[in-house]
Amino acid sequence: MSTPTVETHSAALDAVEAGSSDLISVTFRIRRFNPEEHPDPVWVDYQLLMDPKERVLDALNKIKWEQDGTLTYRRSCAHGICGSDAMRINGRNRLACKTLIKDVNPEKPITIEAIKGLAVLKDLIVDMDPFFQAYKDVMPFLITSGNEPTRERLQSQADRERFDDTTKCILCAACTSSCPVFWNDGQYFGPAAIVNAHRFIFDSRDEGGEQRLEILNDREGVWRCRTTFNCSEACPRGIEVTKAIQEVKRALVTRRF
Amino acid sequence: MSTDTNDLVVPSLQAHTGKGLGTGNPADAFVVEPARARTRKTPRRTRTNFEMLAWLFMRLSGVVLVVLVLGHLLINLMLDGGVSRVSFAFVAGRWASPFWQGWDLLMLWLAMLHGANGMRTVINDYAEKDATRLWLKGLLGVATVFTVLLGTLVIFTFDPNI
Amino acid sequence: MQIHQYDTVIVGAGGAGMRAAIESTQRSRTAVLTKLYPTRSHTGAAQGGMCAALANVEEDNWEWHTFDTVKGGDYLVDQDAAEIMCKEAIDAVLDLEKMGLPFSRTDQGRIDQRRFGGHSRNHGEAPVRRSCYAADRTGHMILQTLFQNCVKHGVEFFNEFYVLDLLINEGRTAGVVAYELATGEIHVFQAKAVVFASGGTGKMFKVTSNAHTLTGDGQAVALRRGLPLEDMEFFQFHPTGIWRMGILLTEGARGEGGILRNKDGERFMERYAPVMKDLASRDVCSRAIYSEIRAGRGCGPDGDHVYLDLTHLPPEQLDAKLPDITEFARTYLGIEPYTDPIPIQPTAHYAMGGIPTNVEGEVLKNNTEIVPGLYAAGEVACVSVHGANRLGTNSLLDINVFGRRAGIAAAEYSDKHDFVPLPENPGALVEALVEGLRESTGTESVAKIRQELQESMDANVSVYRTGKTLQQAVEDVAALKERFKNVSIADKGSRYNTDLLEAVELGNLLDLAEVLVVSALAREESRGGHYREDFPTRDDVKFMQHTMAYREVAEDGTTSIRLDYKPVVQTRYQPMERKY
Amino acid sequence: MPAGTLYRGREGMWSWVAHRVTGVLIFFFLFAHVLDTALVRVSPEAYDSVIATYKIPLVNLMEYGLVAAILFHALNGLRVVAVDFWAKGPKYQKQMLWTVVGVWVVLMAGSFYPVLEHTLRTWFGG
Ligand SMILES: Cc1cc2nc3c(=O)[nH]c(=O)nc-3n(C[C@H](O)[C@H](O)[C@H](O)COP(=O)(O)OP(=O)(O)OC[C@H]3O[C@@H](n4cnc5c(N)ncnc54)[C@H](O)[C@@H]3O)c2cc1C
Ligand code: HEM
Ligand code: SF4
Ligand code: F3S
Ligand code: FES
Repeated sequence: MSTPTVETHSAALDAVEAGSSDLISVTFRIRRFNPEEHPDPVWVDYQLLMDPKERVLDALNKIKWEQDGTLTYRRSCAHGICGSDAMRINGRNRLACKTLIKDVNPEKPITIEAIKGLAVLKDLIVDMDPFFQAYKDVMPFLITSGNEPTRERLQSQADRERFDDTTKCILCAACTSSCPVFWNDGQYFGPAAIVNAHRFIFDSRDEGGEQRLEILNDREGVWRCRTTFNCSEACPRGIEVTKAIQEVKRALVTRRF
Repeated sequence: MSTDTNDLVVPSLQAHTGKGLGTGNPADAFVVEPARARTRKTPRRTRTNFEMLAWLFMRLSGVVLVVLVLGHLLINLMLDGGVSRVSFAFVAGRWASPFWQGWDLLMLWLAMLHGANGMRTVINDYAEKDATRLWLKGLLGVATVFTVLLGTLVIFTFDPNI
Repeated sequence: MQIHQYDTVIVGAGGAGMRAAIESTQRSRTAVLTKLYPTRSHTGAAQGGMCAALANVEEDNWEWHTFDTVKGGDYLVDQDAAEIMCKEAIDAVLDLEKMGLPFSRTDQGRIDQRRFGGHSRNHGEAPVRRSCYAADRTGHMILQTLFQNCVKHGVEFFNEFYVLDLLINEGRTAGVVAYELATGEIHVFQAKAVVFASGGTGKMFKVTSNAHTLTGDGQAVALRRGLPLEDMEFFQFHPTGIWRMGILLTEGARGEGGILRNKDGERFMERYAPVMKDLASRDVCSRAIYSEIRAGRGCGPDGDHVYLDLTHLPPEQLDAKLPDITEFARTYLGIEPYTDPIPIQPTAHYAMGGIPTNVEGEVLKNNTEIVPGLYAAGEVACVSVHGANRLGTNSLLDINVFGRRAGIAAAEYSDKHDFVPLPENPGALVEALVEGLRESTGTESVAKIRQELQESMDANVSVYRTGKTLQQAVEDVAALKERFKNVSIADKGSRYNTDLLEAVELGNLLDLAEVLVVSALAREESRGGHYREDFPTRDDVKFMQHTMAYREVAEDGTTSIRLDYKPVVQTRYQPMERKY
Repeated sequence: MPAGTLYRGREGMWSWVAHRVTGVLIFFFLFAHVLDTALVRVSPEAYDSVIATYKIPLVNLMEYGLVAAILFHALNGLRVVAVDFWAKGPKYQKQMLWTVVGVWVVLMAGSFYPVLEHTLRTWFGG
């Protein structure tokens, strides 16, 4: 068991351990908005010395802590599991805490702005209420009938696997706010709500599938999706969002799930 | 695109001094576009399968249209001489056969309905106000019905001997 | 200022808060105040699992679980509470499953279980499979499932409301005061019962697995209102945080067969814990790691870390059981855990101490008396089921068992009692706090003070402590508290003023750090997570008791920490030497 | 829309934009095309005179554009159908898109002469 592994180091590990102290100069171009001060948004440039292996969130923190305390954004876990900090980085939705500076071309100014389609309240903070309303509208909880069993409900590994992908959702809204249909029509349920409906529709223990399908059969439901795949590209949890939507559509057509 | 924002940038010193940003900066003209918010009233259940049927129709008609439209293009635009040979006589020759009559009729109906439904989607996506939406869809409906009827009439009542 | 009235108010919407809310909403008019959207709470970061003696895969029972918990806590555990927790663990897991939690399954379709540090069969014979899990996303699934059920029961949330004060009138709970982030408005919530479930305090350390938002607000508020804090010197350092970043790599990784290695590739835990090896309890592993580093067997150019080696595990197993943590290694380190060991170091992880409560979740105001109407549960509280060192998976258990109990108890209390009148000018303290910060023209920066606090804590109050380092920390914290009086903020606005709240949170961290270091300095023994190199053995004669720290305000307004002690509840288990 | 706030979508989004634009384009053309064809009911001369305009090089070029639009819309439409009905569709959407583009290029090259024959002859004789 105790075979030494140190000899098998890859270059990647060596590089990590050597630790890079080569700081590079990066410009962050942030779209700021504070209606208390000015009715319109502006772009503001910030110059920083950063280690390219740091996160974009580290850069925002650095700006807030060292240059401009008024910069406002949401963050909590700093490692991609709480869903607080979805924002548009170089034009694409990402989590700031899951995006390393080296991966977004620090040679040019890195643009940062709020996600699209939800009202911006201040700087990078948007109104999340419509997003959560859509989530609530799909009845995102286990629906069962009959008496509760004394022990756990049984579920085979295959049945558990069936909806594994969509249980990963952290409700960050990166998908919904990347969807062209949602930008144009905030009434559309949006991919995140559909993902969370999928989570239950395909759970073998759940009996509310019919109702949820009926909700998504609505004219603001799954049929509005134009398979543009922005949601799948944006999802920081790697959920195959478009696939989940497709499965819900097919379940509606065949009424089998 | 997010690349060229150079001329829209204010230096960070200027920003958020607490005195506002009335800098004459072109960026000041931006507005933050709020989405039409979901309200408690939503979802308005439609309780019909209309959207699903429309969606299915788009796919089915699309597949059939591939044959019909591409065949049509091939014959009219490409095969021996292409458009140069299209004329009244050419049309007359084709519509003499019920096969081509059927072909064109089916193509007309499918394409118009497919296209009209597609346009309906587009209107739904972009019309901001309910009223505009209604007007545009009304217009679309009238134009579609008119075109389909006119086209049908032409195919059926075509008289090669006028 | 707005005034609201609810029967029950719950502060915090993490696992403990939402578990309480589900119970309380069905019994009383309940409001949940939370500074984050519920699903942003740090319960979602928990990875490894939640232990319960379900015996789904091998023989097990709750008594063994209790023993492990007591032993893991180095006998500082209140054994009555541990018994309750381990007994109710089984229903707690089954309840979650019935609420829809997608646990990983066995071949028979039952909830699967895996090994976890410190959990053993038959009082320490061998590791046992007791941890119920959903891949390495157990906390995420718990948080989501609880939120889903809150949606189902129509729980009323006040999102992004920061509770900054607790109102006690006539010796009874009257409500809380909150600051609304969106508007800067101050809201008073009058309530018959209040449940604190506001989570941990990890942000006083630099290398930590905790979120930016874990700033101990609940503990600080209670302390300021004259309530004691229990056992704050016991802070857990998790052995496997990503080197320098502190991001957690679950103990489940070792439960699946992962191995700790030093620079020679040696499986060094064999020397420190011959039976449990890599699955010894966390304090033991963390100390072992630092011992290796000190002995010059650390890895890397500076020899300041060791490896968590998963390379001998089949990639399919990693993908199925540890998908998230392998992705962390790829994202943040750029290395491939299939083929490379992961550089790790101990990371500040969990506060064993907190607001003292009894097993119903009622908050104690001294060793024996409670504050009527006030409850606490989760990491903010100290029941104490974790004693001097929490076993892995026992916190998710704690939040579910005691969150539920507190929710029921609070709702029943508010059913039987009337509102206590609000004290005069209820928002005054918070207004003064907020306005003071907003108008301050000081020169100190929040970020700078916080950074110095974190650096001092990491250097002086970490896995190894001595009288000297703790004294240093006491002085550092005192100096920083002094400087904090002169702090100023850049954002003077009222809309989403996170700048202001970071300052408030730093104030809380400073107060709690003071309690922590003062309590630690006084505890001249080594027990669980608190290891004094100058007192390397456990001293059951003098210190088999809980620390109770009170904040005293002198006539001239200066404050100090007064320490008192509370006996440990022992039922079945007599203290023994702890070996793994 | 203000600069810098456009979304940098990837293949999926741009193919949808193209699909939508071509769809609308074709719809308007079809509308016009039915109207002009209806002239066969009026008189052969009227019809032939409209058809003559189709033979003007500029219009003929536009026809080539129309073919381009229809071909793209049709091929991509098949891709969309595959994405919707084939379980692996979403996974291979990018590959399918590049296939669509490939086939489209080939067909466009193949139809260059046949469609533009009239114009080419007018311009270059032969
Ligand atoms: C990375 C990581 C992994 C872990 N893994 C495990 C594991 O595998 N097994 C295990 O048993 N335990 C684990 N733990 C420990 C366990 O997850 C936590 O102790 C537990 O989730 C705490 O839950 P909580 O409900 O008390 O607090 P949290 O989930 O932290 O929630 C705190 C809540 O309080 C709110 N709040 C805070 N302050 C205020 C305020 N001033 N006003 C209003 N609201 C406020 C927040 O908004 C939040 O909703 C882990 C911890 C970490 C950090
Ligand atoms: C030639 C074969 C064709 C195929 C395979 C095809 C296929 C499709 C499909 C599958 C869609 C649905 C796209 C979606 O829901 O995201 C669609 C949309 C559309 N089609 Fe077609 N189509 C064809 C021909 C036509 C024709 C002839 C017209 C015009 C009359 C047309 C106009 C439209 C329009 C306007 C849309 C809506 C675009 C949108 O919503 O983005 N299509 N087509
Ligand atoms: S599906 Fe992905 S992108 Fe969408 S909310 Fe969930 S985690 Fe975020
Ligand atoms: S981005 Fe939107 S259109 Fe469909 S594939 Fe995703 S929901
Ligand atoms: S801060 Fe939690 S997801 Fe980024």
